[in-house]
Amino acid sequence: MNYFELLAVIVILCDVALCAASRLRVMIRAAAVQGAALGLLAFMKPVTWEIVLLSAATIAIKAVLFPWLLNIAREKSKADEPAPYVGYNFSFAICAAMFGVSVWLSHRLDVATTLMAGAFFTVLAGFFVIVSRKSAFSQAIGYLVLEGGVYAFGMAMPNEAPALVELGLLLDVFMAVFIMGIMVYHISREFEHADMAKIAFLSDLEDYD
Amino acid sequence: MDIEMTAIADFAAALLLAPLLPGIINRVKAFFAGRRGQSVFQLYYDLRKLLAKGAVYSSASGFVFRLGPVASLAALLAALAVMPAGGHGSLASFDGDIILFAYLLALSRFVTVLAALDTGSSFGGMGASREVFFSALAEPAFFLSLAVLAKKAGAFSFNLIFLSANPVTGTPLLLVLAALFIVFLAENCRIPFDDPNTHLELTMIHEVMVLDHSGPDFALISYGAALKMWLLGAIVVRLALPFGGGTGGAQSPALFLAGIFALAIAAGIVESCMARLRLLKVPALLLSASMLAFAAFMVS
Amino acid sequence: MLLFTAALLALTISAALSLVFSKKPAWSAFAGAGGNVLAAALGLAALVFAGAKPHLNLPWAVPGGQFHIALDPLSAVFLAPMFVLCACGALYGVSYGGLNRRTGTGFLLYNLLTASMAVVFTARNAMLFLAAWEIMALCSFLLVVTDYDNPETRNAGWVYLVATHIGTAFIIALFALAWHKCGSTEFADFPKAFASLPFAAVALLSVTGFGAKAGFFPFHVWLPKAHPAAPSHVSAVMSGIMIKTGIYGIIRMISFCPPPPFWFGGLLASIGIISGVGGVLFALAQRDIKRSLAYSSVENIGIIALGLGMGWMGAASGRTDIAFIGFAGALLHVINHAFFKGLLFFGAGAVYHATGIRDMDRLGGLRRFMPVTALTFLAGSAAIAALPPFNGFISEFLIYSGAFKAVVAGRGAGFGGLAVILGLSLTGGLAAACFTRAFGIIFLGEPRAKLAVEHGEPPLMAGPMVALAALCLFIGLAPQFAARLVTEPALMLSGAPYADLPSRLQPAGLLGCAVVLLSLALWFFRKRLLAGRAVASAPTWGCGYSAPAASMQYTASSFAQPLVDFFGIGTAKKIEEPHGLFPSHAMFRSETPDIAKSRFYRPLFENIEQRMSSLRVIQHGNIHAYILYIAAALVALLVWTLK
Amino acid sequence: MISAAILLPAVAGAAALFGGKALARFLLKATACAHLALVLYMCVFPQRGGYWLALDGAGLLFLVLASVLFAAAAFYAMGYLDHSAAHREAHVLSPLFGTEPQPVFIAFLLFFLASMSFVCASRHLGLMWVALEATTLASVPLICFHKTPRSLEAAWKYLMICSVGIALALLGNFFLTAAVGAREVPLLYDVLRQNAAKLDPLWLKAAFAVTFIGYGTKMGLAPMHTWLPDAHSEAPSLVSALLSGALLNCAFLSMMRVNAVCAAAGLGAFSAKVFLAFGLLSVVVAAALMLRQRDYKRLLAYSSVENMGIIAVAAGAGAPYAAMLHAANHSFTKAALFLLSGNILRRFKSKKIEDVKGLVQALPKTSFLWAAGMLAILGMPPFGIFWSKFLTLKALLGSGNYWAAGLLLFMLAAVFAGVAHPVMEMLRPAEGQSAPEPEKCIFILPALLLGSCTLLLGVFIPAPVEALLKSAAAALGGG
Repeated sequence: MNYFELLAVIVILCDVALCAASRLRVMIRAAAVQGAALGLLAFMKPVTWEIVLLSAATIAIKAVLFPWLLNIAREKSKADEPAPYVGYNFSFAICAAMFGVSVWLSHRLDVATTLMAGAFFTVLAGFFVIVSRKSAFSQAIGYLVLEGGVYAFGMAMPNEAPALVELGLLLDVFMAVFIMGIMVYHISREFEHADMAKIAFLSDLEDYD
Repeated sequence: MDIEMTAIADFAAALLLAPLLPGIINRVKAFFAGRRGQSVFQLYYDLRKLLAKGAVYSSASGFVFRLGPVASLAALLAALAVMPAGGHGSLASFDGDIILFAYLLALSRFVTVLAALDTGSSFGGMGASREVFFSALAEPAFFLSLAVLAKKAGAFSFNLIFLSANPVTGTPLLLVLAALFIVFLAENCRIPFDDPNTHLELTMIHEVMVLDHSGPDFALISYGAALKMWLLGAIVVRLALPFGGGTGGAQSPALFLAGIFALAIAAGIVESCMARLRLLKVPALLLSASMLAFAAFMVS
Repeated sequence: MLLFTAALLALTISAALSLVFSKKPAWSAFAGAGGNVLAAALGLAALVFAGAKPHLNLPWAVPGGQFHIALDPLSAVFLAPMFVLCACGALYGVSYGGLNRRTGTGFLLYNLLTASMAVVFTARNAMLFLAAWEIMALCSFLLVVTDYDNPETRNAGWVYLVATHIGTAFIIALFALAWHKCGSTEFADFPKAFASLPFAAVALLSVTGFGAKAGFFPFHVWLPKAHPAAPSHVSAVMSGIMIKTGIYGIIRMISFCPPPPFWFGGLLASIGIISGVGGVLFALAQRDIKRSLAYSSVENIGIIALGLGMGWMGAASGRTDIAFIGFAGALLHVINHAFFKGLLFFGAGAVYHATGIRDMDRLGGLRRFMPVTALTFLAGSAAIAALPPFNGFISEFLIYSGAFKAVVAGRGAGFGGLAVILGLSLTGGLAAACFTRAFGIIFLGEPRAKLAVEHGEPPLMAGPMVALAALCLFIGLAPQFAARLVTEPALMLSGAPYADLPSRLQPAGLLGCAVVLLSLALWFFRKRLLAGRAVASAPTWGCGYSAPAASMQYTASSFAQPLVDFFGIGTAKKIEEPHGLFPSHAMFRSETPDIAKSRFYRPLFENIEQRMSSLRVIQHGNIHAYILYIAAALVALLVWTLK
Repeated sequence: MISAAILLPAVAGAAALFGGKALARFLLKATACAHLALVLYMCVFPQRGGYWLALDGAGLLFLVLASVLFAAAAFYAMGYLDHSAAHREAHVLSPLFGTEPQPVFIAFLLFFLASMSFVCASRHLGLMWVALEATTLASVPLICFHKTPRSLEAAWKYLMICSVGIALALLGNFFLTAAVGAREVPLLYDVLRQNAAKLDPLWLKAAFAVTFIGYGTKMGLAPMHTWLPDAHSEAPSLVSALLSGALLNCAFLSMMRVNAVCAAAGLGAFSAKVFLAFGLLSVVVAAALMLRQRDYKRLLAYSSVENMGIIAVAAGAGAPYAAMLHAANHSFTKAALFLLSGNILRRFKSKKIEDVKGLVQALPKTSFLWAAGMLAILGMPPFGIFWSKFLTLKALLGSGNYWAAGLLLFMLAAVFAGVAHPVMEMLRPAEGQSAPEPEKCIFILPALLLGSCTLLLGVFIPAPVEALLKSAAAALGGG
């Protein structure tokens, strides 16, 4: 049970917490912990100063900056969290199913390490959060988790990507969630709520004569 | 075209004797009705009287009304030139003259109908509409019969058909004759289709179209009608009598004249025994003519 | 070939000039019409003095494109009437359209239409053909919607644009197949491509694609909507020439194929019968003059199809002489129809220009006001009803002769010949009915409604009409000249060794002269008879009815009622019976919607639209579902990939 | 030189962000012209590619398209910004930056151009992914410039759906590295194509599938197209012109890069089938949604989905030249149409087709260009799209899938019928129409220039353009 196994398990546990969390604050804290764990995972590779720099940046962005930004946006919008499409208990069952699928998938692709299973599970969890939660905040967090999953998958690959690409990747994720935060702030101010299920004005559905 | 003297003689004979046919038909009807009836040459007297009279033209009519009778007679004369009406060859004979013959009859009908419409009266319109309706249905029957003749004779010109080596015989002959006889009655507006001497305009077809013509115009029209009867009668006669008999030689004119007068008598008999068909039943009769011709085509 | 390119240049330059002068309508009219007439002269000269193998081949940097045009006898048959009719149409259009701000664009489009049709008839490269084809469709669409204000015209324009577009889709598929098979877009290489393609595919694609433009019965729906909407000189050119591009397309494509089997001739003949009889029946049932003329174009296209069908049936059964006569009849009818249909549309245009009414039931007695139009319309009606002294009879006479020769030949071709005879005779009878009605109701009798008509027609309208009427009479009386134009292409198509067409038509022409001479003789005989006598004029005999009124005359719908009801083509009747002792108001109105549209196209398209708009539900606006779509697509694709 | 094409707009954007309104406007015009000049220079003198950045035929073609469109949009923006500033106070991100909205808008426009150039020039697939993600982020603030509720919703959907799609594409990239396996083969495009045979086919197919879905979302192929009609119809017209004209092409470019790797590894048949299936699905869905569409900007957006479907079909039918020609034609025509729709929206204040009456009297020049543009987008011959549709059909029929060709023709006819009717309704005359106000040439000229480009491609394709298209096709033709 070396440290990296532990970190992978932490990532998986955070996903479960995310899927089952009912309040936004819990989800933000879970995402922060997962960000930190992913940052530390960077040390799996042979340690060079680029790796150190990268993991420090990851931890700084995912564990510190995002939670702070999302909390500010959340307080300003004073929006209450609408009930998700899928009940909290039922989402536990879905979590289990998703974990089963990701383990089966990692065996099927004969890369059966816990990190690989964890990566697939995080990607699926990210999808689940985006699709099942109605509030724009949770969708932003869902995207963050999805991104983390893909990043973890990258970590699990034998050959490491060049540093420039990793940096670019991180910058993009940062910009994405940064703009999402601002957008959520404006939506909650404009619509007095951030419930994306109610905001569906752009549609071709009105019946024609 | 080497026009032998006999062809010209036949043409002249046709011109002279055509007005006799209506006279014979009226005489036969009178005989059946127990009356003495007017003289056979009555039409000649009428023509002479009319040609000597002035004319009254309706204020509503115009140039087409005056052109009607003239063009109609001209077309019939041209049709006569194509038809071997005297028992020998015709004045002009070429491949497809049967088509020209049919369309010359159509031309004379076309200008008569327009003349009727020019009078501006509802009766003229009524006659024109019915005439056009019945002739549209008679046309296919006539062409199908011509097709039968052409198929048998192996050629599509009147001379070659009538003088051909193997004329139409047996059942196809009967069927084609029946069809052509119905077309003869329809085109000349005889009893089953139209009553020539009725007084009720609402029932007339041909008569109401020529209602407004007077003087020389009416003379031309009546002479044209007689000529048309001669033309269509000639086809029926040349088919019915056993001419040529494979030798393709000339037939005696006397036999032909006897044949055509016999046809006139037959028409008179039919007219005396039948009443006019209801207007809606007439198309059925015309369609039956087409069926007969089609059956003949199948059989031969 | 130089003359022909000069003609094309004259057209395009005059088109540009008429646009440039659009501020001064008189100048643009002069430039446009003058350019068209000059081009016609040059074009006809090009046809007469065509060199040995005249063709022009310029590079054109478009994928597979090559500006390659050539003149051959088949194109000449279509080009000759085009130049004549377009020139007459240009002159007619000057006074019909009047001089206003639309004259400039009107002539721009008209000359471009003429030029594109000329290129369509001479194109030897698939890309050039398609480009000219679509420009022709675009120009004619823009001309159809000239009167953009009334919604009916817009709807007609829309139906026309969609119909031509669907038709062109089939042609594009045909050319794409051919290009793929023979690797080049030159028509010269197409025989190689069509040899390896199944004949049924090529035949069906070309008959559907070009048939939609020609107006064969099931595809004709746009024709009676578009032609009446267009200005008269445009509908004359559309009916006279543009629908012939469809016929030209079929002939050209089938000439590239190996000799077609018998069933193809049968197919065309049956299309001909359906189009012929159907077209003339609906022409009879219409009250609008131009709609009636448009339907009669469908009928005449049916007659041309009958001729072509006869030709291919003859060729398939080895009788090249029958084939020759069939093709000659069809090609001659292409020329004749261009002239008399153009004449009739000009007449209808003159009536509309003078009275502003197109509904025949409210016209009548116009011969007093418009003698020249009446006379020429009479000539046109006689010609279209195929009556002897005129040209319509000559081409139908040829098709009949072909059919009779087939009957004489017996066996398979015999039944084909019989069917052609049946179709032609029925169509001939009905056409006579239709056009006695049209001429009689419009020009004869008394005006059925108060018409504010000024006397006489502008010279620029009367001139083309008289010219076309004279042309119809000339071809009718002396058919040997037109026969010479048609002999070569018919020989090429039928493969007959040699045939003397002029001598076959000579007697028909002579007897036509006989009829004319006899009529003149009888006319003078009658005039001499009446010279000395009393000629009075009195009101028409109304069987003693005290107050005959003009509205009691037979109207167009009552004239056609017996025939239309006998054939039963879905006429909707609205009747308000008079009731009460002193009935005040009674009304009878009959309307005949197009049977193909109301029974086949409308339900079909509504069904398709219903089914397709049910797909709209996927765009409902909920973001969660949208992301589920992505997940579903991903899973589906992965499963399909990794299976 | 290539990196200059990317850095120039980026730096200008940053400067504009913190400079005043006047400086920002000047920077926009200057950068647009400079970028265009730079790109044309690179066309004439091909540049030697570096490790990270190089311009092959396809990259150059799409860079030229992006640059030309950006220049047109930039000049249109001059008039647009005066108009919108005077009419509507808009501040999206201003509270954070405390500056006028216009500089922010111009800054993000320039960032958008920079990111698109980055996509065209990047050799490394991972770097290309980063660039494409950057284009999304740069374009989100542009969409909700006017901060109406509908544009905010559109922007959020655009951001959310595209980010999820792009994340999948990243997953695809990592699948690609898995396909490379232990060997030290960097994800460089040319290197990958050279030793494509050595890649593990299973992972490569999985990588292609995932990247196809990812980049397909950005390209607007059905069923991932749902964001496109909302984003393109709610964005300001010059932004939707850039989105439709340039951005979709970049997504198509990245997809074709991965496709080329697959083709080099012998999986061409498999990828062609995927392209064909999704292409046809897009044409069908777009046709269904265009029938009886009541909003003319959404109509144009769905037409983009349809044309992207046609481009995918062309790529799937093995005719890269047709795909390139169609992409070029579509970019010019669609951009011109969106700019014109901006004029119509400004005059009639409504996107509903039935509210637009008497367009001919109100805006004579715009209505003429609008009609011509519509005819062009529907594929009438004098315009270029007719030829590319013809080539696509030829390729389809040639490769033997007749059913696909039949379905495509049927759908194109349905679209033609569906679009021709509302356009004719918009041009119908209206009684009591006020006198036509003078149309400023700044609003007409860009659309006119773009329209004449597609007319040029329709009438006569000049030799240099032909060469560029051929080299682009060859670069992506792959094996």
